[in-house]
Amino acid sequence: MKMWDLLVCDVLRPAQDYVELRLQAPQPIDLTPGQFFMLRAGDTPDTYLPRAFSWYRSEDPSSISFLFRVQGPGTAHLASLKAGESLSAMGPLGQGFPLPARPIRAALLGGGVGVPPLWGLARALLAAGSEVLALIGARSQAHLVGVEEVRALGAQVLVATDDGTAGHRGPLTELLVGERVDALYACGPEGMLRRVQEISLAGGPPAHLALEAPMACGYGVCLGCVVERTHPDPSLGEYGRYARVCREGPVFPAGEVRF
Amino acid sequence: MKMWDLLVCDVLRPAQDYVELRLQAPQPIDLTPGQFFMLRAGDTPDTYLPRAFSWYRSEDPSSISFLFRVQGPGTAHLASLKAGESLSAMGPLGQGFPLPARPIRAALLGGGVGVPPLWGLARALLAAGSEVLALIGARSQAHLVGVEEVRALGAQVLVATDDGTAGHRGPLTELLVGERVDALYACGPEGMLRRVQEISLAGGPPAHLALEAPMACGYGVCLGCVVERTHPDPSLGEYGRYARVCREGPVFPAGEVRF
Amino acid sequence: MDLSVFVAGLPLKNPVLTASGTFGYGREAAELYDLSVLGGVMVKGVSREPWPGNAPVRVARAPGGMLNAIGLQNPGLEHFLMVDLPFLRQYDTAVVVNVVGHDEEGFVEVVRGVTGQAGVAAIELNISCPNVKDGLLFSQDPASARRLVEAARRETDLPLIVKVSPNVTDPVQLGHACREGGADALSAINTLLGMAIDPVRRSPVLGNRTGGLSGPAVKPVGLRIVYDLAAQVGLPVVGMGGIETGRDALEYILAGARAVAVGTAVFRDPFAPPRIVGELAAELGRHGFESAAQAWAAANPQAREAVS
Amino acid sequence: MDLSVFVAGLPLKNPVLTASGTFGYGREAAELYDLSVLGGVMVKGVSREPWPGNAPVRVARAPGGMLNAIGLQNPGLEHFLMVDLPFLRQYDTAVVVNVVGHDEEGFVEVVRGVTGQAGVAAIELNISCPNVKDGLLFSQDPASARRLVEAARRETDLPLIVKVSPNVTDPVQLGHACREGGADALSAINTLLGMAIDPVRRSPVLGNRTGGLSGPAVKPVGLRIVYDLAAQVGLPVVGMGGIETGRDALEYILAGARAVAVGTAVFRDPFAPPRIVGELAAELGRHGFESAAQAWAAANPQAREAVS
Ligand SMILES: Cc1cc2nc3c(=O)[nH]c(=O)nc-3n(C[C@H](O)[C@H](O)[C@H](O)COP(=O)(O)OP(=O)(O)OC[C@H]3O[C@@H](n4cnc5c(N)ncnc54)[C@H](O)[C@@H]3O)c2cc1C
Ligand SMILES: Cc1cc2nc3c(=O)[nH]c(=O)nc-3n(C[C@H](O)[C@H](O)[C@H](O)COP(=O)(O)OP(=O)(O)OC[C@H]3O[C@@H](n4cnc5c(N)ncnc54)[C@H](O)[C@@H]3O)c2cc1C
Ligand SMILES: Cc1cc2nc3c(=O)[nH]c(=O)nc-3n(C[C@H](O)[C@H](O)[C@H](O)COP(=O)(O)O)c2cc1C
Ligand SMILES: Cc1cc2nc3c(=O)[nH]c(=O)nc-3n(C[C@H](O)[C@H](O)[C@H](O)COP(=O)(O)O)c2cc1C
Ligand code: FES
Ligand code: FES
Repeated sequence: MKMWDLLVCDVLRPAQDYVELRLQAPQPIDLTPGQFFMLRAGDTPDTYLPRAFSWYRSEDPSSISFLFRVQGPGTAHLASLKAGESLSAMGPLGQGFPLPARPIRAALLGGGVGVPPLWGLARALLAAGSEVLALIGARSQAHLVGVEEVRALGAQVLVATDDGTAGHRGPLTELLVGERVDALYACGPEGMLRRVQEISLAGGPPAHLALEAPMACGYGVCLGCVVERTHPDPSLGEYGRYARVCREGPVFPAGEVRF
Repeated sequence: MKMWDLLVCDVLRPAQDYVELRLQAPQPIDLTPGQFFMLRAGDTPDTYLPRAFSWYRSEDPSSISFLFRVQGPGTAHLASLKAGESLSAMGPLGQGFPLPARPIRAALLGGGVGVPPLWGLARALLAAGSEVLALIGARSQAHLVGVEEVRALGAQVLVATDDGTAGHRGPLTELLVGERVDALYACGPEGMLRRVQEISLAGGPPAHLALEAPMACGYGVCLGCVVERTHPDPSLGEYGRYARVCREGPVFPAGEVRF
Repeated sequence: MDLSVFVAGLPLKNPVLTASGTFGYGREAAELYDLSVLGGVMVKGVSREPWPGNAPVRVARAPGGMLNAIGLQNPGLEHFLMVDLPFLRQYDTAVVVNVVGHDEEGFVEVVRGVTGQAGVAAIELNISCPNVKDGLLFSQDPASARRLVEAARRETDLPLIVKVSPNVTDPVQLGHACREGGADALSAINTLLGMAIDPVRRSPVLGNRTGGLSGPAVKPVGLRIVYDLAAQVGLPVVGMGGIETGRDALEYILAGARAVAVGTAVFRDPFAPPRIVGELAAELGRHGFESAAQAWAAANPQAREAVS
Repeated sequence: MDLSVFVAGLPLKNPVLTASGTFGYGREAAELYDLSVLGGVMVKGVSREPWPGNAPVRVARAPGGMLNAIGLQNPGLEHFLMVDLPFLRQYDTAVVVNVVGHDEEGFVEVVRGVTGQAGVAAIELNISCPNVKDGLLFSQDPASARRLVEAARRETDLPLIVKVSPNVTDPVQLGHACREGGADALSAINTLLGMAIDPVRRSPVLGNRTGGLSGPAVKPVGLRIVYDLAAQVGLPVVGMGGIETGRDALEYILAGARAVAVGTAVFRDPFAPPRIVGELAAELGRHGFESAAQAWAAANPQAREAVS
């Protein structure tokens, strides 16, 4: 974890309401898939707290990008940045996805704003010889992000949309039916994560979930971002009930958290 | 009084710490010298309230400029504006300088950030056939503003600085010694206004003072900007003790206010 | 979108009023737009005799808002009835007279004086001004608040709104006292007691040393107090504190406010009240409501039941 | 610039501390800079047993700040003494232990437990947390605050700082009670009780419904309370609430604070505390002071005399 002054190189609009900020760092950043950054997202009263974003793409060690949906004042500010401006960022933060000890066949599920961490994860798995099935979901075709980018890494990509305008119509997890995979990795809306958790705990493959939570600091000092643990460390007593998403997470084994 | 969306045409830096914003209005603005505008000076927590500025120059009816010293977050924001950006302004506000019924010889005194209203006043007086002696003061030569601009209108301009780096060394009012004038008009720091008031009330020429006061609204609704009246309207009772600088002022006859 | 609401029997064409002391008696804003677009106007506090207000400096900047120590400068009851009320009567908007006094008698005489006057829609008793010496007297002791409200109640059939203070340990207890005294509604919040320091002068900025904090900075405090009053006291509430947008207004309605008032925002944007009327209609639609009244009713019924 | 100050006999190398609950036990910030640059660290509240804290959602955005309802999650006294205190002992900075409890016995046992432990410089009794059910119990009644402070006083010779609540009608009265109970110093302010509403869910954002407001938005309230406490109670005060810059710190010192604490600002800028140490030195110089202690002494002596 470190403070960075990142330089905006490019602002892309890959899908409806989505923006990808491509940035340059003064030095290489050591990134694990699933980690995130706190970005300074404006100077107005509404953007006092920084905002959390997973890193998306990084073609070389000192370039990094973030992909986000414009939702409110913070993302609107980030979307208004122009090439040549600078952005204050803190990170990388948290525990990313653990990689398997040997090559496997892995299914990666990303829905909506949960797609970004999949790019880095797919790249790492593929580099280590694993096979990657990436399932990408969105409300409709116009909101789909990351499909070409993840496919270009060499992953097999399937798509689902709520309205059927692209790929399967219905929940992303239905694309798992009939697939044989050794591990699940998921990031996205709560409902989708809960479904992946159920599948995994009901005798399915082991799963890792990248959670979101409202955050204030992003680096572990405020205790604002907690999620309930299913197997708290008994030596910690009641203190162990909650884990910090920003520090012990955002990635947790599916069996470790209740949300 | 009206809300305006002004277009920034030019940002000049006429002296140390001073900025002149030259703007274009969508329609002609009816301006009286001594009137002011409330400018939206940023979106940060520190710039919630708009800031008050006298209008400075207006070469044609739909152009207007403001001249200000960079003091804090509001003026820093205004100084950061770039040609092509827009600025929200409310005005013109308040009572400007009353013009004499027939040509006179007038002395105009402007110190520091009090210089802006002199340009419009000098132009109006000269246009009506009056003679104008403009006395302009500043901390030092590097901080002098408006000298050439007011001289170019046809006024006689004398200068005083605190450190003697230009013109007379000492208070601006000392330049009045030996001058025969029919009226005084002053805008500037409290000490200077107080001295002009003394000179006028001690048998000197009638004077008008353009005051400043901390303001919230600028258009008369908050009652934040008041100054004590010397001759309150007795029919108003205690309510008459204070006048609003933004509405009954900012220009007052020297004998009417106690500050 | 049906924006009409009732506050203690008082019909409002929409739930957006202007807050007392930030709108004078309407004359200045009327130069900008037709006041008839407003749900109502809560006028600057009116006292029996004219009051001069505090010595300057009266306003100061604060992060996300401002401080004021105006001290209730106002021309007094007679001037209000002769000059200000006739002006406001020209408009189709509910005029709420904010009443202030140094003591019970001072309050009561203004209540009596405005009752029965054409064009007065309701009374707001301001027992929560932090900027005059005795401004918080009645707020700090529920029993004396109750006595004051009872005295005012005896003089008027107009809807009686009491503006409670946020500068107390327990605003709900104060609200209960006002209800028991006969209040028809509550309004909240008045400003929070605060201070600004001038490092050059090495002393407080305001002439009065302390002042009242208002603007977006206080919105969370306003929402909390409105929520508690609405859920626990059983009187309609006019909510205010930091409302700048239609979304803020909706948040107050969802916290339990029947109507809202816009204060400090008019200093930044003189057109804020009519703008917020339009924005509120859009926000209500976006969140699936068919009317302002429906939003109020839908807000968090469990929470309301839990405490009622 | 001489930045050293004393708070109730406790020497600090500079007047900038970190506020309780916004800095954990220092471990995370220590990854970024050497904690020895700080005047002190006020640690997250420590209770006798481990506490789980409140159910999420625990934080929400607010204009110019934030709301929190953490509910004092902490690992308890034993863990603090075994794990956290030894970590902090590595640094040359004053460790102030913030103490919480559900009742007098709970407070007292932690006070007893930390007294005499190497590396504990002072104790801060947190009787002002708005986010646990009994958090404001002692603040709302000066007599019980006094009894609690007396009980703590009997157990310790360490400088005893009491953190008073801003959510009361009269913080000065509370301050007097703490002084009478034997407090050596006061700290203020804790967070202001507030709420955020989610229009989509039509209900409060926070799991606890209400939360504590902090950040620049509350600075004027903090300055006012620190000014009143410093002028009227006669104890040194550690000031906090919305401090983001050296100028803010100077304003608190000129309001009467001997030292200051930085809270919410570290969420926006993790380097805020060391940055503020540097900025404060520059601001003191710019305003003609030769030391931090001199600024405190010069602040507004008339006002102080007037009330003392
Ligand atoms: C670890 C992590 C990684 C994330 N990665 C991405 C990403 O790669 N791409 C992306 O588009 N988004 C990502 N998000 C979500 C992103 O942080 C939010 O979209 C952003 O904070 C919205 O800010 P805003 O000002 O635009 O909207 P706001 O209007 O402030 O909030 C929009 C929504 O965000 C949620 N929210 C409210 N308060 C908080 C809070 N304190 N913290 C977090 N959320 C809150 C609410 O549901 C709210 O409706 C991530 C969040 C986390 C915690
Ligand atoms: C009628 C009028 C006309 C003016 N015309 C000019 C002009 O033509 N050129 C020019 O340079 N300046 C002018 N000023 C002053 C100008 O408004 C201030 O310089 C400006 O508000 C400073 O804002 P800031 O955010 O940069 O600084 P801040 O840091 O906010 O304030 C700097 C100083 O301004 C003063 N101040 C504090 N609060 C207020 C307040 N509420 N209202 C006003 N002043 C306050 C204080 O002395 C403070 O130290 C005028 C003021 C008035 C009232
Ligand atoms: C300059 C100013 C003057 C005020 N005067 C009064 C008043 O006379 N009577 C009153 O009840 N409230 C008065 N208030 C309080 C407001 O009506 C309102 O309760 C408070 O400002 C919170 O709302 P806001 O944040 O929208 O301004 C005043 C507020 C301000 C800023
Ligand atoms: C997330 C968070 C947690 C806090 N936890 C504590 C605590 O455990 N004990 C305490 O005395 N104060 C606690 N506080 C209050 C702060 O110490 C401080 O008094 C308050 O936030 C005002 O300062 P600020 O505006 O600089 O944050 C907490 C504040 C925040 C924002
Ligand atoms: S966001 Fe502060 S601890 Fe996780
Ligand atoms: S600034 Fe509001 S009345 Fe003058």
